[in-house]
Amino acid sequence: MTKQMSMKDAIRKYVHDGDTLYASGFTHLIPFAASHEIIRQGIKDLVLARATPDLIYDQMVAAGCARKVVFSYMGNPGVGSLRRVRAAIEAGTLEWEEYSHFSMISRLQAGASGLPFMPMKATGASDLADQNPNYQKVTDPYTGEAVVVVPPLKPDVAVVHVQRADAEGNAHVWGILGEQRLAAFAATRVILTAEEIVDQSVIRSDPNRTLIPGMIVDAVCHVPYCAHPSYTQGYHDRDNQFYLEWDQISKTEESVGEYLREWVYDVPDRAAYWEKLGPEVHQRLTAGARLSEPVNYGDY
Amino acid sequence: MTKQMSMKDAIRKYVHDGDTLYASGFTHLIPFAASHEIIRQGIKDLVLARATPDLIYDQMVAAGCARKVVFSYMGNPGVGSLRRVRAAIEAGTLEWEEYSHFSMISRLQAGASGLPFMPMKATGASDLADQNPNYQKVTDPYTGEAVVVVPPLKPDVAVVHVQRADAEGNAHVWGILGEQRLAAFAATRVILTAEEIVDQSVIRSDPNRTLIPGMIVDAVCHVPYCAHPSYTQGYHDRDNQFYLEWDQISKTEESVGEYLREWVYDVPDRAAYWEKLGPEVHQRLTAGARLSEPVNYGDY
Amino acid sequence: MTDELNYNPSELMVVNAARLLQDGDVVFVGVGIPNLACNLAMRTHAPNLQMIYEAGVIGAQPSRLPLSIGDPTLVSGALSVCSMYDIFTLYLQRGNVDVGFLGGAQIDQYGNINATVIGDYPNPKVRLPGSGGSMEIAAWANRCYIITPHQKRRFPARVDFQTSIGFLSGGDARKKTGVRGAGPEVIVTNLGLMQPNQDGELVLTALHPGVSFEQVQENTGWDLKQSETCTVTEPPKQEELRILREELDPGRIYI
Amino acid sequence: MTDELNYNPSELMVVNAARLLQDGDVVFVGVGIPNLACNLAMRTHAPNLQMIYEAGVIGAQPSRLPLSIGDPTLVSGALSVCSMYDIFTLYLQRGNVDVGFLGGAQIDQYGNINATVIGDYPNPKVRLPGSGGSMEIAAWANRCYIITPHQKRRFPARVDFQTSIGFLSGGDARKKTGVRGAGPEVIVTNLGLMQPNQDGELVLTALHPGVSFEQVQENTGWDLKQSETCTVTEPPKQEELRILREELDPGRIYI
Repeated sequence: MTKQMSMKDAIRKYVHDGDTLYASGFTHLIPFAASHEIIRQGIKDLVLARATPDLIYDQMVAAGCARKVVFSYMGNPGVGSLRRVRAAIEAGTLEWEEYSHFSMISRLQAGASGLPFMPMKATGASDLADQNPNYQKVTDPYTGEAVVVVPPLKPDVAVVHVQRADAEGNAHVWGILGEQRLAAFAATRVILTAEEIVDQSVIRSDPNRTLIPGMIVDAVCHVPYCAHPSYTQGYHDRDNQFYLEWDQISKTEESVGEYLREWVYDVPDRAAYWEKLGPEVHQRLTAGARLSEPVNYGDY
Repeated sequence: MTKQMSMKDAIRKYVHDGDTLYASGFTHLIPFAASHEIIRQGIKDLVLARATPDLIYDQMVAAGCARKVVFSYMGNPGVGSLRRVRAAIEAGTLEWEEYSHFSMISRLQAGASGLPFMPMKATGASDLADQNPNYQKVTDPYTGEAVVVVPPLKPDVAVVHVQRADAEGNAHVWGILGEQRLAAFAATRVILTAEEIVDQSVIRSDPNRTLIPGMIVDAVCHVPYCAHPSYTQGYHDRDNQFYLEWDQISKTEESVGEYLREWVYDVPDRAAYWEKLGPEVHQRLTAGARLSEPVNYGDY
Repeated sequence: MTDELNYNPSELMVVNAARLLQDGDVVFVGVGIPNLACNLAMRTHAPNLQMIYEAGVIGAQPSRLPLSIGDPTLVSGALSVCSMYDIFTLYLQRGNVDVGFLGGAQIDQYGNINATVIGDYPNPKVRLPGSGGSMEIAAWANRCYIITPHQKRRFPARVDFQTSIGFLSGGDARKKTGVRGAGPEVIVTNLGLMQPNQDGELVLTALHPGVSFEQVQENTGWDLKQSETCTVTEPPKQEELRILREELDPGRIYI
Repeated sequence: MTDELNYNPSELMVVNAARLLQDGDVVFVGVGIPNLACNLAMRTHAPNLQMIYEAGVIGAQPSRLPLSIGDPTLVSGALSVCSMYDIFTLYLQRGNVDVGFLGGAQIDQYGNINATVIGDYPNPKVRLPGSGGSMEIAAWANRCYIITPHQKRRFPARVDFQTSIGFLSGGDARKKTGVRGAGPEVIVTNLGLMQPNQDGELVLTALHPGVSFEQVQENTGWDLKQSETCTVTEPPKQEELRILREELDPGRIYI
């Protein structure tokens, strides 16, 4: 059964004030189009969880959607500081909960696996654990040593962008996988955005590539270029120039306000956004072809 | 640097009396050629770990290679009983250590991840845990409830069969993945057998398909049809007829002895074994073509 | 009409099991009878049922009858294939599986299953295959079904070894363990259907056409209760039998 | 010969870091200076070095200079790509990583690193990016290197916050925590090299050409000891500089 709907409908139906949101994708496939729609719909009090808040949460925090961030690295990747989140934390207007990358991902692994916690080897570093009561210890019954554990993270809603999916939400993903699959399995509701909607026969031609099964997906949205200014492997490049520009834009509330007005509030959807970026950007972000060697599954 | 060598050399160099061996592959890619070479080399006192001992360990137990089996399902899949392992256990001549599938695989996950244990949700079933002291409990610090845990399994040597690999051991695998990748990462030494040795550019054309990296591999052996009578997806079919025949062969020590003489001891290697199977079997096990749709990684 | 005689015990069990499945169910399944039941349900009232195999295959579309749970025909054209650890964690333990099929050498009065040993564990009289995935399926699938021939030795009052649990000693014993699934819901045999009552005890809730309660009692190792609402199952329909015989198992391997 | 003047501080650090890497090393790396050091080593004495990125990329062969750890050029043509959970478990936690590169706003006398806050954690004066992967890299890579400009504010006697550990308070404090890796082995700065002594205290073990001990002490926040065997590093070679400038970073983005 098809789950295809517009991004507008998917956000309206599945993202609510106060939800814990995991917009997934580690540097790759970050679903900016979804965050822009959330900003446009004025959704409030969200708990924004992501290993790297990245520009996507910097914009949502600036737009007033968030009450709290949960993260493990708060930077503008390859550029520097994540100014809006940082300013809000330093000003005391935004709650936060902090982990290392591995403990953040372990929380998702526990959530996705239905486990009450995940163990981690000792790191010797205790300052963060002293500040965050979610870090606990259990005694290893085999050696008697203390083992650090973290509890499951189960977002209310995860947004996952993929290269290609069928209308039921069975999705092929390649390139950097990050924590995307775990976020989908850990979450209660899943909004899938896809660069291409394909016939199910394409998905079935390579079942090992299907990392997200339709059975856990609630909405399927066809959103080309959803990930800009991040990227979609094989479809378009990362807009490094914009990541640099954001470092300037995000310096003041005023310039962020202008950006949001021009590129979010005054733009109806991702198609209009992409169109507005114009041919120079389209040209600059084009990815040439470099195809995988096919494999034979065999006709049995 | 190439790690390619003959199966004979790989077994001689990396499998020793008393080792814990994990011949991996859940129903698929079972490396029978490696077990036959181990039998020919007269290696003794092995601890044979596999979720499903399958015919591969039935033959090794019959040949006197094993002191113990570690398993979670001891049957001839789709046929019935695994007669030689069962007879040895009932006669008290073979030690055993038993798990459920999930606890067996969780042990590999712990071993592969460098973790001291893996937790599992309660199953309510305690009879097996009462018999196997490796099942322990820890207290969930978040809820106070008891959680079952199992310790890591770290085999001395794992044998892993794959569809295609380069000479350094970077390997593409597709079809049923079972516990293969975990066995490789959990083991101290890894012998990789491959249906095809390909140029590294083939591997690099689809990095998401590379489940086993060369850095954990010790020996790479080019062994077409390594998995018969199990199968290699896309290369040849499962020999269901032989699984039925083994049910007869394995009824007596005599008929097993005859089988081992004819098909293991008197055969120098897998090429001769395959040749000896003859054209009728080759024909019957042929797999037609059913190719995956390629994906574009992009030329960046 | 002599329709009700025109089928064998295996067909009868497959048809009755298929009818328990709902459209949209995600079913953890093995080969043989449960696999046929799923495929029959998909071709009749449950087109959106999805099968999961413990080997890691989701949404298989086999073009021939699979002869083992690792048959390559289950992989070619499947929706997704993942590792065994993923299947047991992301799907089963996480709660994404609606239905599990179970089987074993013994099933007792409270739906507990023995697939491990007859006799003493350290010195077994008969060494059975062991749990495989059943310990976890019995605990974590939302609901479970058992399909088995009705024989006295298969239905003892207490199993020799609890490989996977039903309702343990009855009452709230199962609930107290904290397992997520609801436990065995229906036991389908060649004589009828058994279901747990409020106390978790298996009682007869349906007889197949032409079968008497006494016949079932004779083949059951405890004092079997009959539900007040005990019914007679509808015999297999010609269309169900046609699909089974012509489409699903024309070689009559399992039926 | 005026070779020793013909390079800038970044080039000096890259070259000295590259020389620490061994052929066959598996290196957990980020973009920027550490990435350049690895690529320089691969093009000189360590052709079999393998880079791992925390995003899940193994054996990248980028055809352009990567500008973020998630640059698509790292993926196309890589040996393997896996999930982040796999990278941190199967590779790093399991012990498959030889070398980790670390950095931070502060590094103290015992090699502990602060990348979290300046000031008080609940009410930070400066909120830094946080751990990312460095808490685990510092603990689990077999050995670690730190590359950083030598400034007094970067080298306080004690860090405000221990994001990732060096030798804690020194002595056997690190060993007692049970972490698997050996800890920071060399700190490469624009003035020289520091290494832990027996007690885990960072001492000066090499000066770059033309740098005096006093200069280093002035830029270090504790009473710096000089190793008895303190040497002077070999200046960058023309070939090393050529590779850096012409092949690896022709746009001079990091150097």
